[in-house]
Amino acid sequence: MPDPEARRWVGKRYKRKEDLRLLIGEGKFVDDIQLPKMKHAAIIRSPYPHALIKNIDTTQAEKLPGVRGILTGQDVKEMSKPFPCGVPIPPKYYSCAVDKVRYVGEPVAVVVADSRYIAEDALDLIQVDYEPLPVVMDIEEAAEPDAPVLHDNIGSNIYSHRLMQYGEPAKAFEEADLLVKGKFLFPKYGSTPIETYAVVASYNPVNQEFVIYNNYQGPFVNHSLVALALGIPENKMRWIVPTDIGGGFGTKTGVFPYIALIALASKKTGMTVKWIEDRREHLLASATGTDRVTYMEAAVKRDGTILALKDKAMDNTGGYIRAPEPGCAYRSTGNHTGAYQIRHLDREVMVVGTNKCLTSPNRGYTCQELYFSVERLVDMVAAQLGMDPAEIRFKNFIQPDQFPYTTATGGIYDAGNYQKAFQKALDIVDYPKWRQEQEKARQQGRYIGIGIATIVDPSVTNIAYVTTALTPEQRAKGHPKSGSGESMTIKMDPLGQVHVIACTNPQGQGHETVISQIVADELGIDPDGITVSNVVDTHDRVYTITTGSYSSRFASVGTNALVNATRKLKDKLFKIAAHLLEVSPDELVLENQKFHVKDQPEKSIAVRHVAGTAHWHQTALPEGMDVGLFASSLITMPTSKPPDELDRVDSSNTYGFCCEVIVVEIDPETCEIKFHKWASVHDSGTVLNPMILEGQVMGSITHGLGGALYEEFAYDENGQCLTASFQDYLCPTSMEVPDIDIGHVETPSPFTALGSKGAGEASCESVPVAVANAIADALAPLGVVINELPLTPSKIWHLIKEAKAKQA
Amino acid sequence: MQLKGKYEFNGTQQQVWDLFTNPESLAQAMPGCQELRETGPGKYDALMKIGIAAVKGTYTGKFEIADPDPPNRYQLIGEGSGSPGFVKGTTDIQLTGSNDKTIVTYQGEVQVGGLIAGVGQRMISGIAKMMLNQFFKKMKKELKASGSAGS
Amino acid sequence: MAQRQRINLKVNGVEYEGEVEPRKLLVDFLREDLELLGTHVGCEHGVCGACTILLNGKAVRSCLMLAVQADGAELTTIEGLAQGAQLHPIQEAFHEHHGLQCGFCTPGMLLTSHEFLQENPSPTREEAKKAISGVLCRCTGYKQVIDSVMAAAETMKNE
Amino acid sequence: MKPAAFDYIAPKTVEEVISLLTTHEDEAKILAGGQSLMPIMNFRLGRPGLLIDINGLDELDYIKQQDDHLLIGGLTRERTVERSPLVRDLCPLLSQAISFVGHTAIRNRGTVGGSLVHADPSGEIPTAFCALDGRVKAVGPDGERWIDPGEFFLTFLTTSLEPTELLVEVKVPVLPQGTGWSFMELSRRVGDFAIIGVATLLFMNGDGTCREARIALGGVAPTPFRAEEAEEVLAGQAIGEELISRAGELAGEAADAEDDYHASAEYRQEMAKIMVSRSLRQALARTGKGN
Repeated sequence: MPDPEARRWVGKRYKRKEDLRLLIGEGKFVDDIQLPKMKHAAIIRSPYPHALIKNIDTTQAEKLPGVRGILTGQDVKEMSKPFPCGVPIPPKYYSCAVDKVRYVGEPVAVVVADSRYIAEDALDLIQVDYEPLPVVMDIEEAAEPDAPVLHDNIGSNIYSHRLMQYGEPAKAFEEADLLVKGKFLFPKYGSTPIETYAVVASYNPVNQEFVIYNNYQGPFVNHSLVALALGIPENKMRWIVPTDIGGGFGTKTGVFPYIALIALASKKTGMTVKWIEDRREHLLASATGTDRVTYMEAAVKRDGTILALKDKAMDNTGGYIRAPEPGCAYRSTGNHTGAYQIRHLDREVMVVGTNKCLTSPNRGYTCQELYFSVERLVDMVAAQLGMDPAEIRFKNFIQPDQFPYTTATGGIYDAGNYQKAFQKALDIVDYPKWRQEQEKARQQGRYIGIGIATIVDPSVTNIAYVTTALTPEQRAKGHPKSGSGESMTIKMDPLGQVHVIACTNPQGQGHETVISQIVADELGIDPDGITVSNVVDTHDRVYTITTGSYSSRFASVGTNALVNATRKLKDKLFKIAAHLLEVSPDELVLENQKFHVKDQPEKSIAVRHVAGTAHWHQTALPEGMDVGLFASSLITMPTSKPPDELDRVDSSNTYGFCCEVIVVEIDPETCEIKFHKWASVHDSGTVLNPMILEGQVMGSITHGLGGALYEEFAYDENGQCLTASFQDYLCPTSMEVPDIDIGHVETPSPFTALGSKGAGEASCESVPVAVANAIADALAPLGVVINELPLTPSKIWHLIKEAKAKQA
Repeated sequence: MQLKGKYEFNGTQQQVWDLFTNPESLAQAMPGCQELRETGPGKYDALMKIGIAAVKGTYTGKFEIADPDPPNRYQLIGEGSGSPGFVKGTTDIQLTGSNDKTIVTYQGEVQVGGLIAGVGQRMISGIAKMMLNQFFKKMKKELKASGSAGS
Repeated sequence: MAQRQRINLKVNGVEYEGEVEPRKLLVDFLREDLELLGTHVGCEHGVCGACTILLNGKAVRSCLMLAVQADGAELTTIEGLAQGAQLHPIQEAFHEHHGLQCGFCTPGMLLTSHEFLQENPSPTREEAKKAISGVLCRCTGYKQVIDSVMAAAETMKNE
Repeated sequence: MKPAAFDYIAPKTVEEVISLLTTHEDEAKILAGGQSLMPIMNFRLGRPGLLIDINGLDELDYIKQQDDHLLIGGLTRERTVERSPLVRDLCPLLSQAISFVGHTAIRNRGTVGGSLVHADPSGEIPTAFCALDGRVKAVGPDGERWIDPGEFFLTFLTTSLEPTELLVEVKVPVLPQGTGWSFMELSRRVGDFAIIGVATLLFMNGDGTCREARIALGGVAPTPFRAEEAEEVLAGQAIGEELISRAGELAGEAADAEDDYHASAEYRQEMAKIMVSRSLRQALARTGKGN
């Protein structure tokens, strides 16, 4: 690692290159793509949560002038296969309902017409006869043997089920002085990026090749899965993601079925087809995080030491299950015990289906679900022991000298100083002062509460984790998976300018900017002069199966690949320069764009002459050396290994730390919540660009706040989604976000070239439970139990009322 | 969504029973009912035009007067659908008379689905109640009109 | 009536003439007919604010207006803020203070801020916060957006 | 989410509008600010056959004082009324209520007349209008008529305006010096539909007692309504904490709230009490007679 002091650009508040197109309306999003022969698609969707499709009559719609063709479920069944999915028995999940609908909003047919207006007119003319079936909406009921079954080929609504033991939980539970348990309900909430899903597909019947523009979050595994579903060679399906994606946060991994659907619509109609999801479609039927029911119990010593956890977590992936699920249940395996030294774990995992919308990762990918139970339970333990919730966390933290720390479940925590970061947060809010304030307030009948969450934020997914959905025996039979690789290519042109080719297709994280900063430091040049092209094009980009922007990969494995590629290029420059100066490379110094021999500044050659030689005078290069100047690196994190026979896996490859300390006051009459103070302290290793980091942190805090108080995909008991507009699905506006003090601690990661790691998801994992803990703390004297979200004033008011009734 | 209510009619239980089982008066009272066709004993097809604010829609539906126990109770089973969505419901209609006054109580479960359920949840239950009120008010008028009422 | 109607309007100082179906939304007219792709569609029911433009100087949702209604109007879209290579002070401020990430809501943020700063050249932070509350952003958490608006107010005052 | 096809016409005079309404009664729909109508049409919940765009009727865009009243043209934008110094000075309750409507861009387009005609039970303008005993002037085929306070809102999204009538003017009183006023609301987020909105007015006697109290609630019944029993306990009294909470109780009992996803009926009922009391306290403080 280069000496941090030597860095001119990394760690600086360098302004974003991306802004210069986005600020003037020159960004390139999928909806901005105009192609010849381009027609527009609209999708007819099921109004029923569970029903047989008896008949679809499209005759009237076909007659409508401007309609170019209609694709129904039957077409889809004939033209494609179900998507593969990493569970023992995958449901028959096509890009469109075939003979049965399983959630409100499920695609039933696609109309292609000259305009979206006409396409929607045609939807009105399509007659679909449904035969409604009984619905199942509750997670636990769905797992019951007598529940209505969604998929006959599975025979139950259980998509995935595993029992896992780590350490000796039974023994630990015997040794415990105290057992504390709770039931925790995490709601179905999501990302709702302001840009919805978008696909433009064209099919060439002669070379049988698809070209598909889309805003998927990478090639990732789904490029292969869609090719398999379409039954075509992978290289006959070219995906292009333009430079800009209007936010993703995990949800845009759910675009892939629509990529297949619109591709088929193009194939059937012979048109280039554009489909832009509208907001109602997005809220009904795109993808959400999973709702989860967790039963969790802690085995505790009287001194506050948490010996073991026993939990049963039930996730709900809705009407079907699709990649990257069942990741929801297994993605956080390595960090299941959070920031604590908990060596024993008894874990039951179940993924079920109900008649709800399907799922995808949502910023933090089920760590918010995990920590909602872990961090609530830690508070409950503290309460039972009469311990301060801050104290019990210090008691159980992993110690700074224990890193790299291997968790009971196989996670390898690279670095951290949890005590330091947490203490910083407590100092920022002046924790002792607020405990006193709380005492005073309680005597006046006011509800002040302090909420804490201290969590470990995993970044860089190891694709191997998903195979823990299979038993070790099942895994042994199949092909192992592992890795988290990313790719970067750097080149220097004949006049000595640097261009970087990336394929991380960010959704606003500023990779072009940070790439420029890093390369500038590595090569000692000015970042302004560096250009970066960062689009996905599966035909002309070099990438790996794990390439993309998800699980905060860029700052860890992305920077590793970039630094590696840049150093390869630098090494080649040194070799050429040395060859031209007839010295050995280690005699050379690179300074101010010149190579010169140590202690002989006059014996030098400018970098651009070296570059020029590589391109213009190719035979002057050292014998056997490739001509030109470029270098690529495709590397994975070394710890990205398959699960062992005990189901231990380093499910992510770097682990940051994040803590929230939040002071709230609840209006005793209206139950509205006011934030008095909020500290959010983060350790994501080396800070690459503090300005961008602050933006990422504020974004994830706000997204977490949405889950805590405002956002939910709500359904009635009959399976109707009640929140299909932005009037009812409530994203926080600027007015809902209080002032927040953000702090940072930098513990460089030994596993990454610059010591940096992911940062943009952490608070989305910690804020929901921290706010819940604050509200629980405020209402503790009333004995109110807080175990669900979002905590609306109406809900809190009823909880208080019930608690008071009990007390009376 | 659960719906229940109670209305007092100025008529004997038999008179009110006749009213509540008479398709003509039901058609008159049903908000926006354009036509009502008997398709079998106690079974009807209906065409309704309902407009609230700009939300106008034509709904085709059927309803049934099930297991009648004259003149005490019957079950009203109905469903209708139109471009804004669909409605399904089952309601118990109970009549209890004392001299020339009759209390009609209804208690039922109504499902609303489709477009309106997803984007209009804020007002659905209120509007459902409103339309029931309109229905019972009109039924009272019908009772008067039929001239059979005591008052 | 239902057949296409001729409309004349000025967008970013340029005269346009178009022929539209009455039902065509203004935002679709800007994007499809005038190829001004900077204005983004986010919800089509007036909540997210991404499609906010200036109609005769006033911020409006272009998804809640018909193109025919813009006949004779003067519009400003995000493409109309910068003078050639010279960014508008509000754009400069968003660049300086990282007031955007994915950039999708940014057109609405910029034009909303523009109207606000015309009406209120020296706002308090709380006023700026309220002013942008009609535009949803999922990336920034708004803090840096508010920083940007406040900074823009400063530079514009000293101009 | 694109509207279904419709005929469109943008008349220049009220007369034209009326004759169009008369000939196309059933199919026609007036397009004013469109901030409620356009979403309904984009969702295809509403599919009017003919859209009569009245945005060209400049004659209906005005705010003027006439003796002890303010006359507001039916097409006057909410934002114009909100920012009007005349309204702020003479009828601050109305400016205050409007400031709760959606967000600036919505109020720039939305009109006072449109909001009243849409008659959303939780609408801020309807609630304030109700407290102000406002009147509206409607023009129809048989000429114009004034619709009296309490006779305009019938039920959910329904007014006593005939399908052939156009709301052309809104009349609200000038509030005498020393009148206590307050508009408050609870909503999930700033700018959202009110879970409950409360508008209160306290007209005072010289001796500091309350001559007349007005309490209007929105969002807790099929229409905004006046809590008359609560008003009566305050009339003629020197208002204190006891009376205020009594009035709150009575207002709460008068509410007839419904459940929705955002708040239970029971919560709304309870909030009616609390918000009315809070609003009365604020209004009282504004009379300068608060203690």
